[in-house]
Amino acid sequence: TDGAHPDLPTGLGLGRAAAPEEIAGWDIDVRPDGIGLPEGRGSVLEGEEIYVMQCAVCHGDFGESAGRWPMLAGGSGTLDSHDPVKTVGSYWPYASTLIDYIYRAMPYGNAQSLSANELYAVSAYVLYLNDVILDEDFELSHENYADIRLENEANFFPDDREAAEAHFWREPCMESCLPGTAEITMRARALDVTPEPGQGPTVD
Amino acid sequence: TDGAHPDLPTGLGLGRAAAPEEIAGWDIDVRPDGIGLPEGRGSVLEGEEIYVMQCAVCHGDFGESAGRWPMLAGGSGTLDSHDPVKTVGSYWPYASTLIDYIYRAMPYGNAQSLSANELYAVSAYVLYLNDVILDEDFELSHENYADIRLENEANFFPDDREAAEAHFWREPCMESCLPGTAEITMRARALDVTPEPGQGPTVD
Amino acid sequence: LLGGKAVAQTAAGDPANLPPNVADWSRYLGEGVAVRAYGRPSEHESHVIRRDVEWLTASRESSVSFTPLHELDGPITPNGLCFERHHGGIAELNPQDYRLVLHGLVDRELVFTLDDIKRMPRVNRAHFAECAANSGMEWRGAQLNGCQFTHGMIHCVMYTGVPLRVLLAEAGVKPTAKWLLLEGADASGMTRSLPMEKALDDCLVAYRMNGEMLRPENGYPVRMVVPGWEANMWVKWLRRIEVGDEPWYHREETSKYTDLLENGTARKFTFVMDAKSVITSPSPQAPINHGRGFTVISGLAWSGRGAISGVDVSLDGGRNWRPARLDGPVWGKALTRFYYELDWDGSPLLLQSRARDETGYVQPTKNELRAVRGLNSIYHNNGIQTWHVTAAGEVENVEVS
Amino acid sequence: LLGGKAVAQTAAGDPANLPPNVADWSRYLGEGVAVRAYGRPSEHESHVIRRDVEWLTASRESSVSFTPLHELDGPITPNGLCFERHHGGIAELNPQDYRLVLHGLVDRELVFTLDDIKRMPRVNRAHFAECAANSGMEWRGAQLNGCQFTHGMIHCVMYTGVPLRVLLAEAGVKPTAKWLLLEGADASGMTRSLPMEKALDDCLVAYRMNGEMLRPENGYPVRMVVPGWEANMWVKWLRRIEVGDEPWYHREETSKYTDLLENGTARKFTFVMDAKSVITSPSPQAPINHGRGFTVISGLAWSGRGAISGVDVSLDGGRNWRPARLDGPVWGKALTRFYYELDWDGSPLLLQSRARDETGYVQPTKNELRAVRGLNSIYHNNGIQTWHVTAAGEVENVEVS
Ligand code: HEC
Ligand code: HEC
Ligand SMILES: [Ca+2]
Ligand SMILES: [Ca+2]
Ligand SMILES: [Ca+2]
Ligand SMILES: [Ca+2]
Ligand SMILES: [Ca+2]
Ligand SMILES: [Ca+2]
Ligand SMILES: [Co+2]
Ligand SMILES: [Co+2]
Repeated sequence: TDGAHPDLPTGLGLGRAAAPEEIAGWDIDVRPDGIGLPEGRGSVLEGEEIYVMQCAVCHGDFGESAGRWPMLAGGSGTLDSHDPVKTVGSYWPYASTLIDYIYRAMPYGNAQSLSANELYAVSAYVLYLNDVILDEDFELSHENYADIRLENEANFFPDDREAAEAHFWREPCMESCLPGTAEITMRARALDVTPEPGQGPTVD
Repeated sequence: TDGAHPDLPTGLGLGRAAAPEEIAGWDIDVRPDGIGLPEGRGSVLEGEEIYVMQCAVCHGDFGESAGRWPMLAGGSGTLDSHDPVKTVGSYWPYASTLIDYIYRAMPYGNAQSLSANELYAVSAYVLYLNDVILDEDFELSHENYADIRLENEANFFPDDREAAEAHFWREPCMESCLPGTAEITMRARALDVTPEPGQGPTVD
Repeated sequence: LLGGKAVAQTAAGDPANLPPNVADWSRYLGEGVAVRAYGRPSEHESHVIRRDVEWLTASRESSVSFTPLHELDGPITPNGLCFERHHGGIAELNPQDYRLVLHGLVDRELVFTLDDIKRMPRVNRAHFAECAANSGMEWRGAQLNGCQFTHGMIHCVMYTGVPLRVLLAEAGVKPTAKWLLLEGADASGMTRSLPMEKALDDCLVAYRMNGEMLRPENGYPVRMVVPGWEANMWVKWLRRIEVGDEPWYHREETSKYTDLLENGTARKFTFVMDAKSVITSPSPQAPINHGRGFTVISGLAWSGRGAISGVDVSLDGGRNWRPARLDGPVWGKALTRFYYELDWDGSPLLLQSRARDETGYVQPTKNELRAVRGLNSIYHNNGIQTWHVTAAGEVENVEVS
Repeated sequence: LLGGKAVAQTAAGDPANLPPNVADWSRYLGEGVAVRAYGRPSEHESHVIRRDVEWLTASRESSVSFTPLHELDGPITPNGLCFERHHGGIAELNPQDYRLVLHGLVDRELVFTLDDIKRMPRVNRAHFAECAANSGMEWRGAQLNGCQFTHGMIHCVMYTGVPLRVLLAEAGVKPTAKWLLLEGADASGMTRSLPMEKALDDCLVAYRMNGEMLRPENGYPVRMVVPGWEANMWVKWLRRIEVGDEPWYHREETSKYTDLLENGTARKFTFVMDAKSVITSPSPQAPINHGRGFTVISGLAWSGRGAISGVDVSLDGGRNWRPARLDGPVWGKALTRFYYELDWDGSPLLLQSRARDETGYVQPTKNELRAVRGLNSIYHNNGIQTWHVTAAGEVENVEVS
């Protein structure tokens, strides 16, 4: 009576049919293949206006971040360095993610407020800040979405810990497991000392 | 790792020695054999004065109870009736219980405030109200405590459910376990209807 | 689909928040982290509370407030809803001033601070604590209309505590020792006598419930835990343990907590809580609002003698029984959750549950109990509970033939 | 006696309350029952709270507050102290307006009210919920001085919920369905893709924690529970489940919760939480105040792959190990409490614990992890934690060779 769930009754007839128009108002997700994209269009220049008014205060005029808010652009080619910078352009695999996320979560404090056209415009602008879109006259829409490809798309692979970390499945060593006496190599930070910006750990 | 407790270390050397004078201040219990009785004495008449001042407001001038507070006297011979009345005199097995309880818990709101002499006096008075002590000049003390016997002492016996209720250990009946159709024989009381005094259930 | 189409959903709801509309909580930032340094339930759950029944006792300081069983599920009681049973109100101890004196027939008379106790080896065990007076109001018939009131002097939490035997070993128990006196620091100076065999078995000197320190109303900072035995023995605000050779026959084990039989004699030392169960939903405070069709009958079962081995449910006032499904952990001397899934056809029901424990004990009917104990034993009413469910889904506490 | 006489007890305490004196709480009536209709901890426990670290995030609405692990014991986390991790603050849903939309590659697209969900068959299971970012601040070395901060993005409660497979069966899943999208109703519109196989295994649509309804900060009224997998997938304030044939690659499973390796590639879909443990006492916030002698080393272990099979403790920074004692329930994909009882001779210690799970996995050192993953993978830091204990009993978060 613990562990695996028992076989439970099905075909209960609970819930009621959801009408398509009900679903449509919540069905806001966008997939990498473009399914779910709303109908609409917006240019980089139109996006700049929106970005300046609604986004730059936190993300910086060039997506470089303001204060402690997140960075949106930059870091291309840094992923294999000691200090990788992960942004929309340097790290994200798909542009659909950007369009989906901006709509459901941004601007922070007024989510799901952008129209479809505004969404395409400001997404285009963020891609422009990331040098994914180069032409400021470019107009992004549900029709040309598939043309947008991000540089890091191919660099994700599924969890391989069971193979790559197979050596963690092992007999536990009980004696003389490491050489010599243990030496302390690092000590903790005092919690009430605020680190310099960019110096301390952060929560992701 | 559930169920029975594991063998745990002992001889830990925790806690410190308790000095006898420390213990004495908290060692207030009285046993039926008289061990623990404080030194002191008090008469029924002295007890009446204390009782009138500190106890009667709740327990009634004659221990008959005031309002909803408990009864202290009465009910002798009623234990095998439909409405048994259980008081100090009709039900309690030992007078030590009375002396112990009054000191540790009464008066309600000022526990452990009676001196040893006051304790014997008011205990004597409660016993007088219960016709256990008949002479109003009687003086109860640690010396004559053993003379006090209560009428119900012999009528307690240890838990015999495993024998007297052995028939509850049985194969569970699953079908036709009671005759005929079930009829409702009683329905609940509405909770927001306050019953007449003495009419409703109480919590013991 | 069972029994026809699904019933129309609960009415109401603000259309502005329902699909396809987007609620404000999906747009605007909510409260940040650590604003609630110690959390509390949603305001929408403010009806889920302990309740007392004012006229049951003379004063609130010697009284009970009941666990809202009808509003809970699973085997664990959340800390804020554990029933209270006080005899002198809540003692609010300062932990710095907490002391436990252990003396009497021991080699070393000791006093412990809370830090000493928290330093000791400990275990974690979930146990029910049921007052022997639970359901006591129901001896003479169906009385209180709700399982919170008929059965709510019970809770089950995960205790952290020191096995009493460890504490006693620190003092060194003398061979003549047979009984302990447990004494509380509250205004009632609560005392109970505990047999040595039980003390050395599974008793805990406990200080945590579900991970955090005991609540003041549950004995903060230290209480005794006496698994499977009546909760009055689980002395709260524990200040003293005396080791002796005889029971003390104090007020709570003579005037109270003895079970008067019809012939005027009374059982003493009725420590163990017999196997018992109750259906918590449906119940008078939890009527069936959804109409016919799929219905989960949910309840709790427990035994002071060990683990629950099974629970049966009857729909016809005890004529016929079907086994219910035990769910989640089945611990010894703890609450066990059971379910019975039913396609309700809307006809009136006389619902009952019947617990069976690992010793082979089967929960008796109230009539069977009364036949042995009469009507005035007050305590240990573990009789089968009947709920009458009407076609409208209303539920009432009843007794049946 | 071990190691010499017992150390002197904690100083202080008001003599008026200490034996032989009788405290006021033993004389005067305390508060009555049901005054606290919903209970709260003693004021003397007001230091036991969730805490955040202000400079760790840009705002409190997208941030974390940590479970005070050093102040708890046993396997269960009490509801008021369960860590928070929000991305748009707490969504305060009105249960009347709660709806769960289930649509996509199903035979029947459905919407459920809360009453519908509470009507369904359910189970009770205790599971840990650990954010994959737990200990993430510690990848580059010892950073935060306290287990509340290094390991406090974790809790373990008894959930009551409907198996997700039951809900999916109501809708009828089409054969082409391979993934679900879970979406929350909070201001971040949190989404995660869930593989169908896991959905049909042990996921729960949960609404209770330790018996009562979920707290607002933990997803009231409904959240997903994905046993053993990273807590970000346990979408709170669950409003929608879409059944599809491909993962959605949304922001939390691309920008976040992917694990960057040294060569610039990144693991995606790293769902399961590897076996892990931490000593909660002694720890930086819980120094050894009692000096030499009997000392209990206490901690927690858990694995997303099943049950903990054992925990080992080292006193010398991982050179030599001894098995600890598992205590209380050992559930799969839940917190397990362990203890190691020690006669401390007062010499400095480099304390470590190492979890082992039923699959044979043994918790690695941070160096072993970094050798595989580099320094920038952020998530899934399940490396062995080292605490340096000084002769004075102070404890510090360190790394060792
Ligand atoms: C008041 C501050 C604020 C404003 C205004 C704001 N954002 Fe954000 N944005 C944030 C925060 C905070 C996050 C990270 C949230 C989290 O991780 O939970 C974020 C995250 C993002 C991300 C994801 C970054 C990543 O690497 O994962 C994008 C893209 C983004 N914002 C775009 C926008 C756009 C476009 C606008 C304007 C339409 C906007 N933001 C307005 C605060 C802001
Ligand atoms: C303000 C009310 C009040 C006052 C004053 C008071 N009592 Fe009580 N007494 C109670 C209550 C209430 C109880 C029951 C407490 C419980 O069961 O927890 C009780 C119980 C008792 C009992 C036990 C009765 C039984 O059958 O178990 C005795 C004996 C007693 N009181 C004696 C005294 C004496 C002697 C005094 C005065 C020195 C006194 N009381 C003053 C309220 C009061
Ligand atoms: Ca969709
Ligand atoms: Ca540019
Ligand atoms: Ca004594
Ligand atoms: Ca008389
Ligand atoms: Ca009253
Ligand atoms: Ca901040
Ligand atoms: Co009893
Ligand atoms: Co992951």
